[in-house]
Amino acid sequence: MLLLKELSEACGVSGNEGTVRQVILDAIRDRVDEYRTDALGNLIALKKGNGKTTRKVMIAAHMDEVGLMIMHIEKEGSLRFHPVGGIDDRVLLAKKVLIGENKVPGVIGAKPVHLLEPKAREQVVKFKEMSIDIGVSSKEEAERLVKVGDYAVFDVPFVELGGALRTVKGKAFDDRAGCAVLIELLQDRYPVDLYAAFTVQEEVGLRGARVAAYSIAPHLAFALEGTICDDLPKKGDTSPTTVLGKGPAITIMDRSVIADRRLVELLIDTAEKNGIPYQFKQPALGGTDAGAIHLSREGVPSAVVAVPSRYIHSPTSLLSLNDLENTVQLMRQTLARVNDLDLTR
Amino acid sequence: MKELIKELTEAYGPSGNEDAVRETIKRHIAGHVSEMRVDALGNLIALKKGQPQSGIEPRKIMLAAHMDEIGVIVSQIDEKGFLRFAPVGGVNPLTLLGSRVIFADGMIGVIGRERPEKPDEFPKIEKMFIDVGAPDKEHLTRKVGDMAAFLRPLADLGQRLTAKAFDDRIGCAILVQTAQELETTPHDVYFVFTVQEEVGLRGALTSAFGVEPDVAIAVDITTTGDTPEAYPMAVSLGAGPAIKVKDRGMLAHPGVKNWMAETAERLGLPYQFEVLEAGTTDAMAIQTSRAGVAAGVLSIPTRYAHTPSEMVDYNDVQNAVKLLVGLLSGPVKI
Amino acid sequence: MQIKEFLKKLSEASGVSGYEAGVRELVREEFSQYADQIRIDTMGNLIALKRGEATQAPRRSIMLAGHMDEIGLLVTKLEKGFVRFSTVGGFDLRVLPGQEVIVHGRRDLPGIIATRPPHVLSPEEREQTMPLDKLFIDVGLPEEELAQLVRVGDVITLQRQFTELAGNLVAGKAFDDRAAVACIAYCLQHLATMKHSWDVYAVATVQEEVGLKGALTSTFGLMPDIGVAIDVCHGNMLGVPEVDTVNVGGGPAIAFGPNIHPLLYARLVETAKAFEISYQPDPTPGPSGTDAWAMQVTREGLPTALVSIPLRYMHTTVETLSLKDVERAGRLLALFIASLDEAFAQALGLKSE
Amino acid sequence: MDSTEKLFQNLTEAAGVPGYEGEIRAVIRRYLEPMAKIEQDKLGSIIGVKRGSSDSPRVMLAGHMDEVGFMVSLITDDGFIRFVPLGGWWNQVMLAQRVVIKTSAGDVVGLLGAKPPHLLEEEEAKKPVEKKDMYIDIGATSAEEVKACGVRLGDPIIPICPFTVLAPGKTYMAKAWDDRLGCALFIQALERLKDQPHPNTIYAVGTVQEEVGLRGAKTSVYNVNPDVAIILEVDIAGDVPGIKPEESAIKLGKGPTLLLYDARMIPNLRLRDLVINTAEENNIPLQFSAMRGGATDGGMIHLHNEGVPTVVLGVPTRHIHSHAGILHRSDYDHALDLLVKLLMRLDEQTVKGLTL
Repeated sequence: MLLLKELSEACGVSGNEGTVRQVILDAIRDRVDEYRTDALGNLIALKKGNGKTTRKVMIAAHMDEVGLMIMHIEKEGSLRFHPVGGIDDRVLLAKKVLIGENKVPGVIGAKPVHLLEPKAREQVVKFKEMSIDIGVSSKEEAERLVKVGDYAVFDVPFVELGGALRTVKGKAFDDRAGCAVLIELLQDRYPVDLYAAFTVQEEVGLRGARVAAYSIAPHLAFALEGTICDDLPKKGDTSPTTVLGKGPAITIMDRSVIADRRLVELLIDTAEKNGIPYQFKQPALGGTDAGAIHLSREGVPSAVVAVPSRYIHSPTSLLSLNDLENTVQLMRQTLARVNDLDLTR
Repeated sequence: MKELIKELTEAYGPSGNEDAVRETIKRHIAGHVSEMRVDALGNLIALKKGQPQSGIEPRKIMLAAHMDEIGVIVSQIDEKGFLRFAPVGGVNPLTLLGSRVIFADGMIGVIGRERPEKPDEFPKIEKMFIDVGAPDKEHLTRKVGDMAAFLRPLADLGQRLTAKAFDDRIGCAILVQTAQELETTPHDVYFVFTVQEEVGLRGALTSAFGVEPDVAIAVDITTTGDTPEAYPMAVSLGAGPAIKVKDRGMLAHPGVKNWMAETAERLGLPYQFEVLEAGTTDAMAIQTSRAGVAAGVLSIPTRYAHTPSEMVDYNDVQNAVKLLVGLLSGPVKI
Repeated sequence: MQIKEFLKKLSEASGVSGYEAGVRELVREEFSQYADQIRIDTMGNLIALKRGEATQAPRRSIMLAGHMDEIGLLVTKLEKGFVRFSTVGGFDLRVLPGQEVIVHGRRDLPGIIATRPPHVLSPEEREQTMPLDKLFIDVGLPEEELAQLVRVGDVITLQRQFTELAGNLVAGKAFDDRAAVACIAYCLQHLATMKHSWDVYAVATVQEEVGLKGALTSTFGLMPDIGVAIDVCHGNMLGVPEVDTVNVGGGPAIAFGPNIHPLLYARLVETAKAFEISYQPDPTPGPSGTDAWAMQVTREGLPTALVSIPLRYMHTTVETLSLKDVERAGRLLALFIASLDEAFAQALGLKSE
Repeated sequence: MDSTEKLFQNLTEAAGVPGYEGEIRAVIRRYLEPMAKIEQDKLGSIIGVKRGSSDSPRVMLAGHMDEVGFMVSLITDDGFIRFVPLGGWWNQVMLAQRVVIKTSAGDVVGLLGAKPPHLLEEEEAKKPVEKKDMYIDIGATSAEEVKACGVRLGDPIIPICPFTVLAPGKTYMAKAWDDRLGCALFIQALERLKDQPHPNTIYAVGTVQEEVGLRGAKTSVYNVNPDVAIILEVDIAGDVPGIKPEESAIKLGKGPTLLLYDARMIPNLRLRDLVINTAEENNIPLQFSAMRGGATDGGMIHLHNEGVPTVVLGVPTRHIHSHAGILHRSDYDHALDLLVKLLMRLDEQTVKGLTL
């Protein structure tokens, strides 16, 4: 829980996950039997099983978050940028960001609304038309603080909102929520060899998970996600992707994977036996590391369990600690049974 | 062979739910292959071991046809028991209106549509729903995530056949028939019936990694340019199986392409070259498996692809089998 | 080797994705002068090995990848004595009308890409880009003769004339990415005069333009310790904002971002600075769209870098670059390779089996 | 290459945009000099006079020397060149082509820059690039460098397209068929008539500035003051996919064409019939064409004085007004035969008869 705060506030845009990796490493070092970092920066830890185990189970959560990269510094010192990972242009305007190692603060600006033609006000401002203002007046001045290629993240502190759902708000719950769950899971031993893969570059194409899965070569795998939760009141008969507080969301099919039915059944059965709330994620939306993992080598039966989280891929997201804890519970109980699951066809 | 084709096309098997198709195929090839296995994703991999023949270098050949078909998946269920759905694979909304769909357990539903704001409005899948005739949500046994496929029996038009899911059950039928007709071969031939092609060539990717073939031929459908005002394309129904040169996803290995063309000419079988602007096949995934595979495609010209009424020419199908048998009986020249 | 002459030969050769045999022979000829071993893999990649001097294990290797395929056209249909075609690789259809081509049928047939003349077009039609199905190739043959010489699936290359411009700039087709192949050749030539302990795999890859396929498979086969892709990037030109381009003649662009291992970037920059080779930083926030993107995630992954040659009018028949940049990139790579040692391998955390 | 192909090569590869016909004029002069007395009007049109057995009638053969091209209009600070078109160019066939700038310091090669597809907005790719947004890149990095290469405002620019014999050996690809082909016709007509007595005096005229408004025709016709005129031009071949017969029924390889009307002229009907009969009697294939838009030098010439009986003989050509056009040798040969036969018949009697 406190760790979620630390994870959420750490900066780890795709390709630059070092800080997050460090936070996680400090947390798990004493809980695991082995760990290593691979060529792309994945942190892969092994928690050996209780001796008589036969199966390798991979659980992936990605460390990276969407963010910005500084592309160009204009003569008058404003910074042109490019999104890293999928960010909706509409959420960028007038946001506070932190740039580079030294977390130089800046604000994303564009032409003030007063100067816009009525028609232009209707339209979304494209990121190419925006720039970051760090309060300097010349290129030289700017170059003393930032350099082309620096990564930038949204400046959003972690806050507890409380309430029955024990909601918290912060950035990058996609997928620091998953990281938090995975770190929790590493406290126990299970009747399987558990390979915890904290992956990189999920937001730019599931790239970390792909190489991690290849080197681990697991018998089956789970991806832990902070997933879309679109449960706001809206017109028409369209039910939510997931609902906040209704428990972990189990994926049946998204754009990247059709979850292994046997694993899905195991998850459902486990949830019901243990009275853990669960929900289905609305099919055909989004993609996760499981998309890369299940296609590794000769194929890996895979499933996805996610913590519902509102407003992901925008500066601030929101989740319920109940959902987070229930996700830990569900995974714990499932891992206890997964070695006996019949995978023959 | 028409019986086999009918049985296969009418089987239920949207992507990820290929079990029924797989069982049917197992039944038909049992006894004609040396061994069978099903991999982690559900691909059926059947090996016909080669008999060494003097002067012929034995190769590892993979033939691939996908078992899955396009369909729909239940995304939400409203209070009145109507099922909202999302597409599985490339589904054209126009083909859904008035269609019937069937679920794994045999439940049948019809597809309805919200009243469009404009009468000529292009139908959107978000504005459609499945009606299985349930009075309300309580009396409904369906759940979110259930998949359904088109319901449409095969019709024998004589020279030509029409049915749903010729993409790619016709390929499956051709592989099955080939496995049955091929007495001996100098090569180790892997008949691979893949899963989840329609959602991204997924089964082919993993099975190719497992099989590690030297040469691969995917057998799938291609569109034609022989219907009124069609996009300019040289392929037409009945002019023989099509040997692929290129599609959206891949360029066929020139060696494999020529090997197929020369064999067809040697056997006096009709064939045509195919350049497809859209779509791709399992061969794309197989081609880049491991350190690379010499991959080609044998296509069956098919009209109205991805609709509930696809159409093929029976001669093209039989000639495809003859060509495959011919290819597998002789040396691999690439 | 003279970069200009070699690049001219490469540029004027034919090698559309999937049909690289023609250009591959030229590359083999050139590479074999510096390589200890040379072979062609299943996909058609040309792989040349130049051994390093290292004596004790572990034996390290670096892979250089530049693709030799070019975008081109393919015959889809013969109609009334004209050739209908499809594209291989990403074209801007607007540059096609009026271009000279060579249709590689039973024999090579010169022709031009044509469309209905403006005289008979409606004002609206004149205001739209001609879609692919409104374009065709005219080789001046009557229907019957055409059918004898050309078949569906025959390859078509665009105008192959290599042109020298002012200021050491040259223009031609397929500099993307034959310039990189020339650059690698120059690098090998340069290396022959130096000591280097790592093995060097110089790979001219195939089918990059249709999905980085050659790099994907060749990297899987070789599994080097590190990989460097050499490609082209957008040079400054009218009507394109500065932020999207680097300067032609300003030196090779060294990329960094998710696709690039930070230590490789750092070492390349140090090398450039140490030997006063002018270079340009090239921030690459997402997919680099080059062979490096495929190499990085092969098997359990490997550290990758990307060096690019600034180029104007990419994917047209008048791609324009500075020979100086090609030479600089070649020197930079040679010096970079010579600098590779076990200490660096350790810093990268490379396994030592 | 036979002598005709050599002639085609020399004529089509020479430069000569409207107002800058010096180079092509020199080529034509070289060919005419051995056969005819050379004159020139004050706008630059070249006139080769060949007397037959009689001074009259005065027969004018007109083909224009100028070709469509461009002119340097601006040099940007970073060394790119903006231009204006000379003659009717279609913007859709211009991108990524090679050109030569004819400067006082010699030829400078350049190319028409085109934005890479990678950098195109989806909408952008749907619209053709406007001529005003195009530019030429000669590899310079500054205005100074460009000037150093000798490039100055107003320098003419021509396409690069070497004369190419296409696969069948019977079709040729080149730039500027419009109207170097006409020039080739009057040159070879005179060659054929070298030692044949023809009942008239022929004025073979290579006119200037046709592409910008039939200007050379207006001036040269005063100099010649003809009794009858034959305009030698290219005609739009309509045998390409997508052209309907009503738009153009002309086909390559089916013989020369006779223009029934265009925007600026209706031919003299008796002369028209004479052409048709001559063709039939000598079984030379002949096609008929009609242009709603467009015009030829005839538009000026037939209005000279009290009027001059005029026809336009055409040779079908594909893809005119672009970098490269294609025509068929047999059409040209037939056109030449027809022209020569015609010249043999145009005696005083016949010509008078045209206007009685």
